[in-house]
Amino acid sequence: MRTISFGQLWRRAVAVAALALGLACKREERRFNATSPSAPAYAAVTLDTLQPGVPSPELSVKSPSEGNAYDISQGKQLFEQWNCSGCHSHGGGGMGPPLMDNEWIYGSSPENIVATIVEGRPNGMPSFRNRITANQLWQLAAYVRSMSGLEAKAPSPGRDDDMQYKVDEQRTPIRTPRASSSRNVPAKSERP
Amino acid sequence: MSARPLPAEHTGESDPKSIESVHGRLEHVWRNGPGLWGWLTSVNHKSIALRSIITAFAFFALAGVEAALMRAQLARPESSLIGPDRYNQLFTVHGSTMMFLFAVPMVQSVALYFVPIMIGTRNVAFPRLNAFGYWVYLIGGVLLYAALFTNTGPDQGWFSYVPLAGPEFSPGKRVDIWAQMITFTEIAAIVAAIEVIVTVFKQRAPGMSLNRVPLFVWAMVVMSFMVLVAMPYVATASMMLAMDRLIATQFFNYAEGGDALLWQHLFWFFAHPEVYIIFIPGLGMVSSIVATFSRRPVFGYTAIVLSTVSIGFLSFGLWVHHMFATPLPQTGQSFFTAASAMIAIPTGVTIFCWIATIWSGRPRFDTPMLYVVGFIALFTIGGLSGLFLSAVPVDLQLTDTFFLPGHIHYVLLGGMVFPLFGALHYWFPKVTGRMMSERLGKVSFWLLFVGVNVTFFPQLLLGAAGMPRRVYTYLADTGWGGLNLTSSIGAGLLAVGLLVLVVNIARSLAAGPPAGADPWGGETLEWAVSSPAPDYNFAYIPIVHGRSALWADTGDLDAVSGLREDRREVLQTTMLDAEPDSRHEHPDPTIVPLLAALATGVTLIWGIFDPIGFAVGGALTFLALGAWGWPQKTKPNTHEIVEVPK
Amino acid sequence: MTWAGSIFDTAGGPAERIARLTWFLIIVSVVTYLLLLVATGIAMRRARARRLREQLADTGPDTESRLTRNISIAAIATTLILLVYVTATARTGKAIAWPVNARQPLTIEVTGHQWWWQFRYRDSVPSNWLTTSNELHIPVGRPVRVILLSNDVIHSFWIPELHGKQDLIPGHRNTTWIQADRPGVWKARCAEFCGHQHAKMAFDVVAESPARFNQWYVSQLTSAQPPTDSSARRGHDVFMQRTCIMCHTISGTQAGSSVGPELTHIASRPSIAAGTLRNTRENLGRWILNPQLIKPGVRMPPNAFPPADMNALLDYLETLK
Amino acid sequence: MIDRRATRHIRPTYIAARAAVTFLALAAVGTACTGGSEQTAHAKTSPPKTAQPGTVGSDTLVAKSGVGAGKITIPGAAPEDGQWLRPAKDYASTRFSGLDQITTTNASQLKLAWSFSTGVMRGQESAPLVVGGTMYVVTPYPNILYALDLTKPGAPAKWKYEPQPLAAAQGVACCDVVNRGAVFADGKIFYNTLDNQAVAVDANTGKEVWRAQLGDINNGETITMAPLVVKGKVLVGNSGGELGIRGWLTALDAGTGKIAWRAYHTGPDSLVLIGPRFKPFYKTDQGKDLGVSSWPPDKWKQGGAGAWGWISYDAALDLIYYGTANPGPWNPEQRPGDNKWSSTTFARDPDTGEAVWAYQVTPHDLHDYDGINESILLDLPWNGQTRRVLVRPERDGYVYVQDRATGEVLAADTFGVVNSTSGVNLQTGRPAVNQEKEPQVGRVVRQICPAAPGTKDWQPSAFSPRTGLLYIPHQNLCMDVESVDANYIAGTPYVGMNVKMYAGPGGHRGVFDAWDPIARKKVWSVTENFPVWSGALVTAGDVVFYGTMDGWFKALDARSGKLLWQSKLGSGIIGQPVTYRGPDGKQYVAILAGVGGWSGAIVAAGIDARDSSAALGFANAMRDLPNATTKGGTLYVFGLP
Repeated sequence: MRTISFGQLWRRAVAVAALALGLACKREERRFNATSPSAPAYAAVTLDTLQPGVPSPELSVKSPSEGNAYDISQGKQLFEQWNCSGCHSHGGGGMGPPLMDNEWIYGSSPENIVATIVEGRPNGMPSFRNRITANQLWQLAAYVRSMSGLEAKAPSPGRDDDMQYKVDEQRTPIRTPRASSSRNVPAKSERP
Repeated sequence: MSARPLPAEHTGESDPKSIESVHGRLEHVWRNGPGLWGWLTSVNHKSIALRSIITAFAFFALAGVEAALMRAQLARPESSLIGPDRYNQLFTVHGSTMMFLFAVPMVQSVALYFVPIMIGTRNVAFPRLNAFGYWVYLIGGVLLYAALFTNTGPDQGWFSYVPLAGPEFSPGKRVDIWAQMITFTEIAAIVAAIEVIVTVFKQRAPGMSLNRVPLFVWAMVVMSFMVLVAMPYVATASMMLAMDRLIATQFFNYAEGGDALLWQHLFWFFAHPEVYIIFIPGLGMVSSIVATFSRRPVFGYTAIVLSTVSIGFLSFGLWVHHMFATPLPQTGQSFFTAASAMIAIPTGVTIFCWIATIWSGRPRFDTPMLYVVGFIALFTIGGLSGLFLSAVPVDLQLTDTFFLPGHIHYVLLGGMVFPLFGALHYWFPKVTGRMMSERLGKVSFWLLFVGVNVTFFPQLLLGAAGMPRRVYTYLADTGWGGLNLTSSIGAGLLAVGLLVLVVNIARSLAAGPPAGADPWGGETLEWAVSSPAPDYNFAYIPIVHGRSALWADTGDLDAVSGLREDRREVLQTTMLDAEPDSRHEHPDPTIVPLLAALATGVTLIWGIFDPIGFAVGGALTFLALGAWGWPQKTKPNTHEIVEVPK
Repeated sequence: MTWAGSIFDTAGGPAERIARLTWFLIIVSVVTYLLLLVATGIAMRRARARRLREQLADTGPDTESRLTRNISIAAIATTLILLVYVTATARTGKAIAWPVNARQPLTIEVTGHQWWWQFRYRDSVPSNWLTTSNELHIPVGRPVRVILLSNDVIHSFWIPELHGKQDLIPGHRNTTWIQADRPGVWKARCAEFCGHQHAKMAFDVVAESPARFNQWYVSQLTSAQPPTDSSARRGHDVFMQRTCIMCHTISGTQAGSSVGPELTHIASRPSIAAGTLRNTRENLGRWILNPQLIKPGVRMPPNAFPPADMNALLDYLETLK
Repeated sequence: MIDRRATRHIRPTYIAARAAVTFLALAAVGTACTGGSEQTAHAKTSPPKTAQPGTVGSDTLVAKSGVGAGKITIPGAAPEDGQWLRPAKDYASTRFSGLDQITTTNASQLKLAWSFSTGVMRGQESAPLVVGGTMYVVTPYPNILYALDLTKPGAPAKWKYEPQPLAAAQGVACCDVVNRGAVFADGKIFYNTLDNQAVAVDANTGKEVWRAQLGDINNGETITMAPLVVKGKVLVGNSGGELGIRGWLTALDAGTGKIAWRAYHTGPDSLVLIGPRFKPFYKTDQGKDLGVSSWPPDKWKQGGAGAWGWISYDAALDLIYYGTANPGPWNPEQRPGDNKWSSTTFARDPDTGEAVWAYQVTPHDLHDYDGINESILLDLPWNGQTRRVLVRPERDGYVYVQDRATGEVLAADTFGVVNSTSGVNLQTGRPAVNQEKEPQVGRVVRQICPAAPGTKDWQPSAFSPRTGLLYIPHQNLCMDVESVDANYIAGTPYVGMNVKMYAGPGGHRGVFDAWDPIARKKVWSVTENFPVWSGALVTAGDVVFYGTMDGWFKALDARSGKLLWQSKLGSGIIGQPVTYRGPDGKQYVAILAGVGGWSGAIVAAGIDARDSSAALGFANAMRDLPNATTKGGTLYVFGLP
């Protein structure tokens, strides 16, 4: 019986599989040796969309941790261990505003979140300037975005080995961000 | 006494092409379709088994490359050849490939190739299920290696302990891909086990009662039953792990009442029988080789069969010796020391019987027999090093050190790979019709034998020296550099040995001397057919009168006639005494198994990324299996009398 | 300090008993293995002799019965050896169990983290509970009960010179015990795969006389004194105002986080980075500048401090005796 | 001859395949539809009850009043002057007013006299003061002080004083940026700001007299308590147990604002002002430097034990009584030992601050049971003789009756569902801790009652000598907890516990009890849907007032608990009701409405309750509060027509 040579079929299968999963490699990459510049390139970040004259084009500072599963999970561990969960709880808020809803007072893009962490905010957000390296800032920003579903599903974290206080980020539906005025927005009615 | 060849017309020697002759008609009915479509739709047990053997060897080679890379990294202390992340992927995929993509599929493929011929039937019991099993196995293997090549390989160890493998400490999809690969390979293993059991119990040649079944077939049946009992555990455990990671179930979340030890119990309850699933077929192969090359039936047939069965049962009672360092009650652990010691008795008896066979036989030490002696030498070191690990106090010092890889490789290389290479040299002529070169065979054997010892004995010593396992590097002042370098050199030797083996195979395929039906004068039925065996194996199903089918001194083999020649028919016999029972029509080549496998693949792979994948994939699989089970229009039924000469 | 620690250089009761059982098993294995090789050798030599004499395979009834007899003898011998083996194992197991009537045992809680060790010495008076990292001091001759805890993944606590390993499993409260019969400094290590830096997750074990142990214990209990000289004071500010404050504890100062190892008496420790580097100024500097080069994947980020700050920080850390 | 059985054409594969297909389909559909069911197996949120008025509890006896009615006297009781000079009304903290114009008969005609919006929409926990013709109101952050002229119709604001505290203080205020009120003494109004300042304002002109900075928000300290002025000293305590502060009580000279003395609640005896006069009643409270030896080394420096609750003063014994807050961090395994002096009741000399006795109510606190609740000073008949006692409905669920002079615990009886302890041993003074309910690191311990806010939190109870009953507004909550290792980073929370609260047995989350301190049991009890987070007020007219978190301000018959009158205010009520005689000689009742505090944080801070551990676990118990009330900040004054 005539068979096409097995090796040739095998090679083709591997090539196809590599292509299909090519995109996965960035998502699953473990970035270790990210040398940390002293100040991340968030300085050129604008907060408000209202700009005199013609608004200048959206400046996108690519966050290296965007969509990277390892970085987001590191961000989650740092969020717990550096007491962010003390004020923001696990996204529901407490002393600090909730982070899993779609109201963003100081911007929802990674660089805005990094700016908020570094500079601090007037109503009680401490400033972590010089206390957190740039790479960890991007990791924290990526995790904070995943709390309201702004990160892709696959790299977002699943449940953690603790009390199950909420649906994990992987299955949190995306909530399109909405700039909101200030803390005293009307109370959230019971979510369905 | 030499084997008595079947009468000419039985062996299909006369002109096979012509439609008039029996073989021409059977060949026309039983052959695979032409070209790629024929390849994809084939349901012939030999073509699927051969394809599966080649795939398993390919994965063996890939895992070998991974092992070589790991030994290169560990050759020198603090070497920066491979980083921790890549190294963790390498040792996880090496372990997973060897266990799930090489060992179990290989022994099952060898079973699926030779068991039907050895018991004198034309095809395996569920041919389409056989094809489905291969495709699912292939998809699982491709999935794992696609992940490894895109830097998404699993990195949590082939045993995947929770909580490291849990959702919190293994971000991303790496462990999910590993868990689904387990599900694929388990489906394939269970499917193959069902086929072997049903084939052996329902389609033996008339007269081959249970006490005349060849030892090789006994080993394969025991292995299949163990697969049926053990594999569902890991399939369940990997599904539980995938669910914990994807839809937040709490099986292993100790905070909400789950338990990390639950995974270890479930996994090792599967994994210990798994290493015996891999080792018992080795016994079968050694029995076949020892019998043929000692020119006498294996001594103590009943003893070996009972030992094999008792090993099968006992292997389910030992799993906790993998977990002696966990907080389990002391008395419970000593129970498992006793159980682990008990399993050494049947193993010992089997080895003593082989030595007795050689002792009272007239052995010819060709390459297969050399591999058997190599097996006895290496496997015994593995078994004895196992004694150290089943003694709780000593295990507390040696578990999770490099003593473990030493022990594993002595047992698995000694217990399975050496018998496998012996079987390769033994049955290569039957599969390809060409002899392998004895000279290259011996060279590759000695390279491999020395290579195993030089690679893995230092690892036993490293274990005693306190080197933990699964470390991507070690500090210079640990003093472990010398032994590691020796071990890496040994790995080089192994690589050269494997290369010589591959060269031997390639040269024999191209220009090996023709082998004829029975080059070694074996006792079992596969030597009664031509090499390679025709698609239908036997034109006339032989009747067996004794345990050594071909060495019985009656004249020509009696045979059963009367099976249809215009349709694919197989004779079914009763379970105990193999009395002819009924004729059963086998399905024609069909693409449906491939479609069902692809649907299963879509279900499981898409399910990793979105639970909706299970629903949609499930529907696809439903359709595919529906097509599989769709009743064919029955062909006109012509009854014919089937006489069997007394 | 060397990693000599093979399981045969014992320094404690349990390890010594295990080593004795190990030697017994080695002897039994070698003898069994030789017997087996001899049997196979004889079988092969007799077989070649028969082939030379062109005799047929000898399957006569008397050979069969003789072989059956030999095999049953071998099987019974195997069973006997295994019985001896199981009893020896059980006896050793009993011998290395926790001595119930131990006099005033020392109790230490060990918590495994991803890739470093935390030790907490218990005491009847809460203010004598000492917490240290990556360094375990024990008094010679006194049984030490070890409670094994983990909050992240499974690790394994193993000091080859003293006792077998025991796993630290999240959600379980595993215990083991060790006792040093002679003073010494050994390198203990994690023995269960726990992620990227499992390979470099070790700690130092220092067994010393009870007197020196108490002296060490008291000195470790004292908080860090505020630095006196200017460079150390500047190093203190760098520590308190840069990334270090987020992860490390120096009792006596504002730094109280236990994300990373506790550093109150880091200068008194033989090694740093969980037993990976010798505790020298140069190593400490290299480690702080970029830990990822030494232990890729470790949770400590690279810290690009300017040289002046780095030197001041090193001066400060060296005051933490 | 094989017998010619009909060749069976049944296809074994056909049957097996069909079974497999149906199984797979079922499995697929099954997994798909489970989707993300949120794990609320344990979050037993009670079905939101319709806001029907509180149902009177089952043990409504016909008894008109307590055993000691009329026989219990309040030490140092001054004649009723129709004013309200300090949140607790008198030094004995009885919140009993001698005015009797509003009686059980005419209470039903109460109607709104006037109202005033404070302009601040956070938790209004303070008590309005009435001095002469002026009412003084303090708002939550930014802590504005309003003076309202009662002589004019509609009580317009005369002046307002704005201390402008640091905005960042809001980031370290654990349980809403509240303030519990001011106090009037020698012509000045004293109160605290969130960023740890004590201010004195001239009562007439509203000019600042002095201002003293007492703590640092960078150490996590805030001040929310209402001060108390005793013998010319302003007593102020800090809060921040959840941020790793070191608790203290400071006395400032009322005239100059200089610090007279400061008593820390952890650390060596010299700083805790424990000296020769210190005679604690129980053995485990005796010993040297227990504030250091009962903590792991140096952990007392972040040991919490603030003093953000109520202070009482007994002029005869010349002792002030107050309690200290919970130890930090919540995770008990990080602080082995008794953790002295957290959750402790102190008796101190107001002039020197020297401790005379102390009783640690909850040694080695496991569940955040602060010991800051009010101690009501009474002289009541006990076993045949009149004992000078203090009665304190404690957060751990027991009503303690203690001898005021020695600290001996005479009685401790539960007034709510308690399973975290099984009784208080009166010989040793220590509660019998239920080991099953001890939090564990990494494992969820379930159904701990009472929850962290306790059976009664800060909301003050009231006592009427006429009925001899103690009126206790409190909650009925239980919780699941999981300890985690807390990391101390100054200025950030240092809690170490995941908490999830829910309604306790019975499904109702609030209770208003009338408790007889002599018979030591409830006389009548009213259940409410939401926790009763407002203070209580009882008057000589035998009317008792309290507010509910969904905005109902209620008046009940003090003897039988029957609802006399209620009015729906603009927002949930967590304030302290007061009553006074207006310039027109009529009796008025005033209450601040504005939901917030720890229980109302879900509304005040806009919490997203999909995270059931939000607001330290309270959000899970108050999921339906946003439907019942919105934020507010309005003062309501009611009077008879």
